[in-house]
Formats: sequence, structure tokens, C-alpha cells
Amino acid sequence: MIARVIVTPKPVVNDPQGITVKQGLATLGFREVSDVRVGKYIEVNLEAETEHEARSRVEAMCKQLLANHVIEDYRFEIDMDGHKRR
Amino acid sequence: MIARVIVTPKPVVNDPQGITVKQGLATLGFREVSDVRVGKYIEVNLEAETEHEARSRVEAMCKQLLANHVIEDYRFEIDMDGHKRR
Amino acid sequence: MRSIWTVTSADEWPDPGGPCIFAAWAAGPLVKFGVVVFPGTWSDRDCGWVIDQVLGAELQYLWHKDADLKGCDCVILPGGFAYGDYLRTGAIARFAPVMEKIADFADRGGLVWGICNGFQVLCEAGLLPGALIRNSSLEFRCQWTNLVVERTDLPYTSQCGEREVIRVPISHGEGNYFADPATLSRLEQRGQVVFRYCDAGGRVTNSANPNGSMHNIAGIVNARGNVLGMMPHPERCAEVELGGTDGLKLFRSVAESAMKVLVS
Amino acid sequence: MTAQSVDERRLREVALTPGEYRAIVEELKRAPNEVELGMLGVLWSEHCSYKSSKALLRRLPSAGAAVIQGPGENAGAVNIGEGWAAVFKIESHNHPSAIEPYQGAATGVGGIIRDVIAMGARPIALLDSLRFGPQPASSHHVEGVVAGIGGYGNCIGIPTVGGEVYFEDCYANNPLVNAMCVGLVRVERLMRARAEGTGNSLMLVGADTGRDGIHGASFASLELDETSSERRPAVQVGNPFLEKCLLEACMDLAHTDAVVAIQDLGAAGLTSSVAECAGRVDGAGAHIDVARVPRRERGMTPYHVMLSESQERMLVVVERGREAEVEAIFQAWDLTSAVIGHVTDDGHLTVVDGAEKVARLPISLLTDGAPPRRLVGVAAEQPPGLDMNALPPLVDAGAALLRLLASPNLSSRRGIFRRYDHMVGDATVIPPGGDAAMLRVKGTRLGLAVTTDCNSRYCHLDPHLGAQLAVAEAARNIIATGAHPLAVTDCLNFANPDRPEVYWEMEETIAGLAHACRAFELPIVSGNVSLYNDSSGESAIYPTPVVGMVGLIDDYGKRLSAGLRGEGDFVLLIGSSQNDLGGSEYLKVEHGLVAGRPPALDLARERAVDRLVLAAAENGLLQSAHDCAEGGMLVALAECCLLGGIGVRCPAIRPEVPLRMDAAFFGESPSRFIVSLSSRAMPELQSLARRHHVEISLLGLAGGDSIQFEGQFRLPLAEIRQAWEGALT
Ligand SMILES: Nc1ncnc2c1ncn2[C@@H]1O[C@H](COP(=O)(O)OP(=O)(O)O)[C@@H](O)[C@H]1O
Ligand SMILES: [Mg+2]
Repeated sequence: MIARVIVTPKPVVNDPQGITVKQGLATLGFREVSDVRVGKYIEVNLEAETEHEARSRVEAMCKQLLANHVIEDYRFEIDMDGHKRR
Repeated sequence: MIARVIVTPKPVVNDPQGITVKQGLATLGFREVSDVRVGKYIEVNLEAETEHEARSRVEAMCKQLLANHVIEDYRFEIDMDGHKRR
Repeated sequence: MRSIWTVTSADEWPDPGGPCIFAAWAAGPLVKFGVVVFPGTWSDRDCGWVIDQVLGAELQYLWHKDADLKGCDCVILPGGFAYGDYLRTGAIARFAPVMEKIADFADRGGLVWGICNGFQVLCEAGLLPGALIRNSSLEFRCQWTNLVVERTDLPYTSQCGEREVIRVPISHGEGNYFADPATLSRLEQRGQVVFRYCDAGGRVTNSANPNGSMHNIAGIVNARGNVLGMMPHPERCAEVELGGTDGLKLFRSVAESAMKVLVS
Repeated sequence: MTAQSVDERRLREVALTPGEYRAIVEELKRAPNEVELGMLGVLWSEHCSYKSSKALLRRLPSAGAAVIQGPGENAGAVNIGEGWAAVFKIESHNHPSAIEPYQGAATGVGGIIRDVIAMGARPIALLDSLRFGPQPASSHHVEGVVAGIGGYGNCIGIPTVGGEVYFEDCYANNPLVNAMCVGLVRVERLMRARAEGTGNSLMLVGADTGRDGIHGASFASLELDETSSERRPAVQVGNPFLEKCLLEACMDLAHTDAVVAIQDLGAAGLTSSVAECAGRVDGAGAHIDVARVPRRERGMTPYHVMLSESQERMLVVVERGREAEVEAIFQAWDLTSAVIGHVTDDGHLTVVDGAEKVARLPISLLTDGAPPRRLVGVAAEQPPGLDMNALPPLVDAGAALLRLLASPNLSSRRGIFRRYDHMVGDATVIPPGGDAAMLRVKGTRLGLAVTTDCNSRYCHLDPHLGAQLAVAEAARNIIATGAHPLAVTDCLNFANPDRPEVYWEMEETIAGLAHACRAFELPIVSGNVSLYNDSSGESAIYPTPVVGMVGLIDDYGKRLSAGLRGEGDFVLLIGSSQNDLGGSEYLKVEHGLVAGRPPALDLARERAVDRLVLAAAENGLLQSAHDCAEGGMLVALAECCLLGGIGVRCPAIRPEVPLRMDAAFFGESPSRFIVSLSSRAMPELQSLARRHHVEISLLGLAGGDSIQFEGQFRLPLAEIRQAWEGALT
């Protein structure tokens, strides 16, 4: 199955990348953009017996490695039928 | 409204970051992980009259700036009710 | 020599020499280099130093907001982190106003030379094929590398010997050259690979590859031969006190080629 | 609100004691409001007020013929000739790096760069002095910190040319990250952050202000404990790209004479930068309107704005009426600038939010009001002695050498410094990897040598002596390049000074520093103190006085580096060796001991040795020079070989009684160098040595591809290199 993890900078944390991309978009004429935040997307292929088990394992991965909880938030979804898109 | 854009490395592009994350997870005992790909998550707050308009604008942003088609694929969803989480 | 550049292949060039050329050299090479400055560029001053103080050629900084190349014969896109390299290296820089002029200039055969971040910008702008991704080590690398010069018929390398090995430092976190298989084989077939990472003996080996680049590619040129992109920094090795002078050969080549065009 | 009624909890939040609160009420003759309390809290924190260390710091010498600017400004400055001043300072970012290694280290680099920019100087080099717990447990810290330093320095385009890395148990929960920045400015363009001229405008430039790092300064003044992670919003994210633009724009300010002063915003943000800037001018005050401060977030209160530690901001004092000129310069770099207030002559910092009054405090209360803390020092327990007779004799010097070179404190640092751009600027004429690095001053023949040094194990065993040894080692590192030591910046890292033995360590360390700097005639022109480096009072760090030193050579063409140069050159040990095994790496690596007294330092002899090496370098006698430090003679010799790619052939070492074999090879006697020279230069060196009364001994001849001591051991250079380079990659 596949876990799709999204890691984003916490709302109060400065996001220089987002600020710069927003300015870049403005230069390109996308002036309707009021805010940009840039985070990470992590696709994890894993084996698990149940969705519940997958959920708790991915939760642990996020806590321990995938997200830096000092400055980042994370969320994820589990796709039981998902398979590697290669 | 909010556009949630996901940019992933194309399957043919090797993804050293993904490989390293996979190894890191294995070291932490997550041996059930068979593959990891690391991409970007970009949250764009924008104004648009209609979902259709939003869609075409975000499509243009992706083409021009947010993704590099030589090495990356992108996809996005539009959340009409989404607002900045601040 | 302020006219549009015309690139001829090296063997068609007339034999340089004769007193007039040396007189011209004595007054400094006549070529005018333009060095582009984006917000976040930092090799601009180093390139400027080499052009102005070491080579003695004419130097013109080009601001990213400029809409005019000010009569430069060779435009350098130098190293740095334009716009912080946020999102992707070179991604935002390629939209700077000056880039439009540079694309036109390249179209007309003008010399456009991307170094490090400049190479990344040229790829993003589509002036060179492929892309530069994260080093396979995932680490930034600042170190000397050996490069084998695979083309010496270019205005950038005419002062190098056939398959000469030159020592030039790299300094990048994303210099891992990638192109899809079709593009890569086209590059190889057409001899567009100019520099490859190699060992001191010129052998192109895995262990000599500092960043995981496909085919050990360190620099490529476009099909026409006027747009060069390279990750290593020739402007960091133009004086003995900095550990080597091989980089100066590339700057000299450009100056010399300009001379040749002038006499031709 | 009276002194009694103020909530204790609130006081703790702003890190003020009830006594301090009483002092505030007494001075103001009223209770401070919330915003005022917050402002006083940050400025009276240890980090900003130096209330525990100020009295001691006065003992450090800061005067000297070359000094243009001593302590008290954003950075120190010394005259290096030809119209140039070198500007430099070192600063700690220990606490943020413990919590978030990457961003903590990155913003530490960003902060020290702004200090140099504020002096009007262009930064030309960075150094980083790092301390971690033992590997592999500390690898999370090491990885993050090294990546963070590189992430910032590489992006902004200032070369990171030196530093140090040590691993000791005491840093496991308290890693140290000290960053030093060196800049250059024409003497007449040196700026000072003085808010002169009533009515002049205060402009805030650079990043928008967010809610980041509120109470960061107070945070750095507390011990780390379990709740530290809850204070994590104090962690800030750096934007090196923005700082690069800020740097260039500030350099462009030199084209206008409209700018009176520049002050960076660091710890305690707007509050401290405005107060400090006004505090440097008698009677000056400032009027600030927080409503004019550009913000990154909605819903920020005046409290947030005054205390925010958002990075990449500068305060610029501009002549009234010329704001547009300055704005245009920042605009060219796409940077926001806003006039947020003006200079007054009422000696007060007045803060308003549009029409509303927010705070009004005397500048002197903010900057000088914190009551000094009178602490007492009590000598720490004597560390374990060393019974030399109980030490087993050295059996195989070659095998010991390999183990020492592979140990984390002695192995090659290449795995670290190759992740830093150390070449940008085209000025690095001696790259990292040897002793001091050297940067040429373009347009002249001048070379600036830079280094940071401190062996904190010595300081732990004897703080007074350890501090002197740090100065001596830094000086030797400078001298090994052929440069003359010029001036010092210091970063004093200690545990909790409320503990008498820690305060005693501070007293001893500072006395030792002062003593050595006086002996070397070296002024300390800037510095920083970081206290409370103990987690929950358990694991206190060793006293760690990092010495940053700058030296000058009048012609960088005469510079020396550490690597051997030519086959057949004579390899000499300059200086004499004693049984100095106390505190050595040899003891730790081979015998698992941290014990004994650090090597004795005879400052007169040290100076004689230094003078000899400088004279020999000056006269062009030497091919290479290397400081003999941790690991002793044999490790230093191996480094000379490895850096030069040439081996050495030596006769057997037969030390004369009472010198022991292990001490001869691995003892860490100070005041020694390893040099190489051609045989032709020998007679002249010998006579120089006699004149300086310095002992020199021939170790062997450079050549071959192994290190051999006849009849003792022979090791191929390749094997040695593998041990040395394998450890830290
Ligand atoms: N953290 C670091 N960053 C950059 N350079 C470093 C770092 N640590 C050590 N170096 C460099 O590696 C070399 C060896 O360091 P060190 O063993 O501390 O030297 P020494 O004992 O002579 O002071 C020096 O050039 C030093 O500047
Ligand atoms: Mg040292």
C-alpha cells in the first residue's frame, strides 16, 4: 500500500521559500496569489496487514524521521490499493 | 481558495533523497518500506471567480514555474472553501 | 567587434598572428564580457575580477532587470543562489527580464556561458537540454575536480589541448546532470558534452564523479556551439595563488576567439 | 500593579526575578505595563545584559595600536594598513542549535554576518567552532549543524574557511555552535551604530516581522530542560537569500552619505536594536510606531512586534529628509524598507501604535539598568591526577598513531569543510585543512590569517591554564602561516554560573585569557558569552573559551602552509618536549583517561618560539610550518606528510631521561612547531635559533611514501590516510 505524507511548515514559522515563490509568481503575472507555502510530499510504499497497522506505522515514521516537529506539521493518507507508479 | 499542488520526480529520474529516506527508515526499524519518493507540496492561496478559472491559472503556474517537466510531474486539487490556515 | 557573434569552427579560422594582433593584446583583449547579476548571485564579482584584473578584458555587469545586453560579446551567467534557488535551482531566475534578451542573443549565435547556477538557469530556461538535480550524496560539495576537455573547437576551449585534463573546483549541492535517454544519446552523438569529471589521468570513472551526473557530465554545449553550461568554476582557478590557473584558459579562449573573428 | 502583586508566573515568562522587578518599579516609580515588562525582560536577560559576566569581562585587555573599534559595537575592528580595517566577531548559537540543529546553526551564521555588515564592512570569511557529544549518538546534531552552517554560508556566498570540531561527553545534550565572521572595510567608511541627530529617521529594512523567536534571548539564558521543546516556537527559520540582498543593499549604502548608522536586529529584536543604538549616544532617545512595521502575519500585537526575533532585518538611521534615497537603494534589491520612527533627545524609548501609547522607558534602564548579579566562585574539585608511573609503556608507536588519527578529535575534517564553499570570493589563499586559513586583501599584497581554537579538556582540567593554552594555540596557528597575530575575539561558553564551581571556572578562564592576551600584546576587540549550557543541571559543559584570532602578513606571497613540499627537505621540530601527557588525546584514546594537568605554558618561551618561526618565515627559510597540538609531535608530523603527500624518513627516537617515549611521540607540550626547509637554509636557521634561544631538533628527511622511524615503525602513507580520512565522512 501507499502512504502519501504531506509535510508543511508550521503556520507561525517563516517560510522563505513560499515567500520567494509567491514573488516569483507575481512577477509572472499571477497577481491573484495572496500566499504560498512550500512543503514536502513523501510517498512511502509499505507492507502492512491492516490499514490500522499502516496508519500507526506511518504515524511513527512521521514522528521519528519524516517531519521535523519543531517547525513542521504533517498529515497523511493511506491508499490500500495504491502501488508504485513506476 | 486554495490550490494544493504536488510535484513528484518523474519515475525515470533517480531520487537520491527518496533512497536516503528509505535507508533512514530502515535504520529506524521500518523494514516494511519498499520504496520512498520525495517530492514537493505547494499550497497556493489565490482569488478566482470560478473553479474553472482557478484550475486554468494553477495549471499555468505549474507549467511555467512550479514544476520542471524534464524531471517532474505535477498534479493538483482546488479547494474552493479553503482559506489560509493562520 | 561589437557586432553580432558569428561562430565558425576552429579549423576555418585564419591563422592568427602578425604584429597587429599582438598590439591589440597589449592593450588588453578587445572582447567585452557581460556578467549577469540576479538577486542571490555571488560569483559575479569573482568572474568580474578575473575578466577585469587577470585577463584585462572589458567588463560590464548586467542587472537582472536590464533589458539590454549593452554590446557584450560574451554573456556570463555566474554562480550563486539566484532567488535562493528556492523551489528549484534557477527556476525563478529564468524569468528575469534580462533572460529574454539573452535568449535572443543566443539565438543569433551570441556567446552565452553559464557557470554553476548559470548552467542551472540555462537548463531551466530551455537554452540547454536536461536538468541539474540534487547531488547523489545529498551533500553540498566544494572541492577540486579534474575535467577532461572533449571539445577544443569551441570558442570556450580553443586554448585547451585535445582531451586535456584540467583542474577546476566545483561548489554545488545540485550539479547532478540528468537528461532523458533520448536527449542524452543525442548529446553524445553530436559531441555536445564538453567537460566530463575524470581522475588525474583522464579516466572517466565512477569515483571521479562528485555528484552522480549521468555520463560524468560536467559541462555541455548547445548544438550550435555558442551556449555553454558547466558546473565547475573556472573563475576560481585563474591565478596560481588560488591553487591553479586552468580556468584562465577558458577565459583566454573566449578572448582569443574574439580576436580571430576580428581578423577574419 | 505593585511589586507584590505581579504574577510570579509572568515574571518567569519574561525571565525576571522579583528583585529585578522591584528595581524596575523603583526606577520608574510605577509598575511597568505588559509591553514594558516584556521589553525589560529580554534586555535584562543574561544574553543581552551580561549581568553575570560584565564585571569579569572588564578584565580583558582591549587596547592596542591597531585597534580602531574595541568591544561595545556590533563587531571589533583593527587597522591592517593600506587603508583597510578588518572587522570581526564571534558569537554563540548554542541553545537554538540544541533544539533545531539546522536552523539554529544557520541563523547563528546569519546573525554574525549582520554584525559585520552593521560596521559597514563586506564579510569575507566565516569560521565555525563546534562541540558535540560522542558519535554516533550525536550524529543528528552534527548533521544538522554542519548542513545548517553550509546552507546559510553557501547560499549567501561568504566562504567558510575554518573552525574546529571536538567530541566530548559533556556536550551530548549541549552542543556548542560558535560562528565567527570577518569583514573588510575602508577605514574611513567604518560605521558605528550610534543613533545620532535628533529628528533623524529610523528605518527598518529587510524581512517582514513575524511572531518568531519571541523571548529567544530569555530562552538562551535558561537551562535546557524537558519543557524546552515546548518553547520551540522560539526557533527561527533563516532566509540566506534575503540576507544576501540585504548585504548587497547595505554595501550600496556606501554610495550615499545619507546614512548615519546601521544596527542589526538580533536577540530581542527591535527593542534591543533601538535601545542599543540610542544608548551609545548621550541623552539620545527614540520614538517608534509599531503600526508602521511591515508584518508577515496578521494579528500581531505591539508586544509581538517589539520582541519578535525575525531574522534578516536591519535598523538604519537616516538623515531626516533623505529617506527616499535610502528606500531606493533597498527597492533596487526588492527589499522592503519602512520609516518606523525617529531619533529623539529625551533619553527615552517611546513606543506607540498609531495614536495609542504603548510603552515609554528610559534607554539607560533598558541597556544598563539590570542589576549586576554578584556571584561567588568556589574552586572546583581537583580533577583526577595522573600517575605517570602507572601508565603502561608505549609498545607500538605506529599502531597508536593509526588509532589516534582515526579518533574523532584528530581525524581529517575534510568531510565537513568540503560541504562548505570555502573558495567563493577568489581570496582564499590558504584553504581549510591546515592551521589558520588565509584570505588575501584584493588589490594589495596583504593576507589575513584567521583561526579559532580551544582545547576545552585542558580548560576543564585547569581553566586558568587552559584559557592561556587556547590563546597560545591560536597564535601558533596564525604564525604557522607566516602571519603576525593581530587581535582576538572570544566566545565564552560555560554552564550555569549560579553554581559556584562554574562561576569559579568563569573567573579563572577570564583571568587566564587576560593574562595570555597581555603577554602576547593581543587586544580582544569583540566577543560573546553563552551561559547555562547544562541540561537540567546534570551535564555541565567543560568551560569552553573559544579564541578567534586574526593575523596579518604583509605579503601573502610569503605565506606558509602545513604540508611538506619537497623530497629531501629537512624536517625539524622547533621547541622542546616535556612529559606532557596530562589531558592529552593519547591518554584519552589509548588509556581512556581524562586526567592530569594540562601542559605547562611558559609564555616567554612560547613567544621566543613564535618569534623564531616568524623570523625564519620572513627570511624565506621555511618550506612549510605546522603547529604541534593535540596528538603531539607524531600526529602533527603525520599531518604534514598527509597534507603534502610526501612521506618522511626519521632515525629512531631515543628520548633522553626523563622524557618518556610516549610523551616524545604523543605528548602535547605547547610552544612547538614542525617545519621543513631545504638543507641550504639549515645554517641560517640554526643561527636564528641560537639567537632566539630556542631548541631545534632534526626529525628526519622528507621523501618516500611512508612515515618511518628507523627500527621503530614504518607505515605507508596510504594506510595512514585511510585511518585519518575514514573517521568523519
Ligand atoms: N567546523 C569546521 N569548519 C571549517 N573548517 C574546519 C572546521 N573544523 C576544522 N576545520 C579546519 O580543519 C583544519 C584542522 O582543524 P584543527 O584540527 O582544529 O586544527 P588545529 O589543531 O591546527 O587548530 C583547520 O584548517 C580548521 O580550520
Ligand atoms: Mg585547534
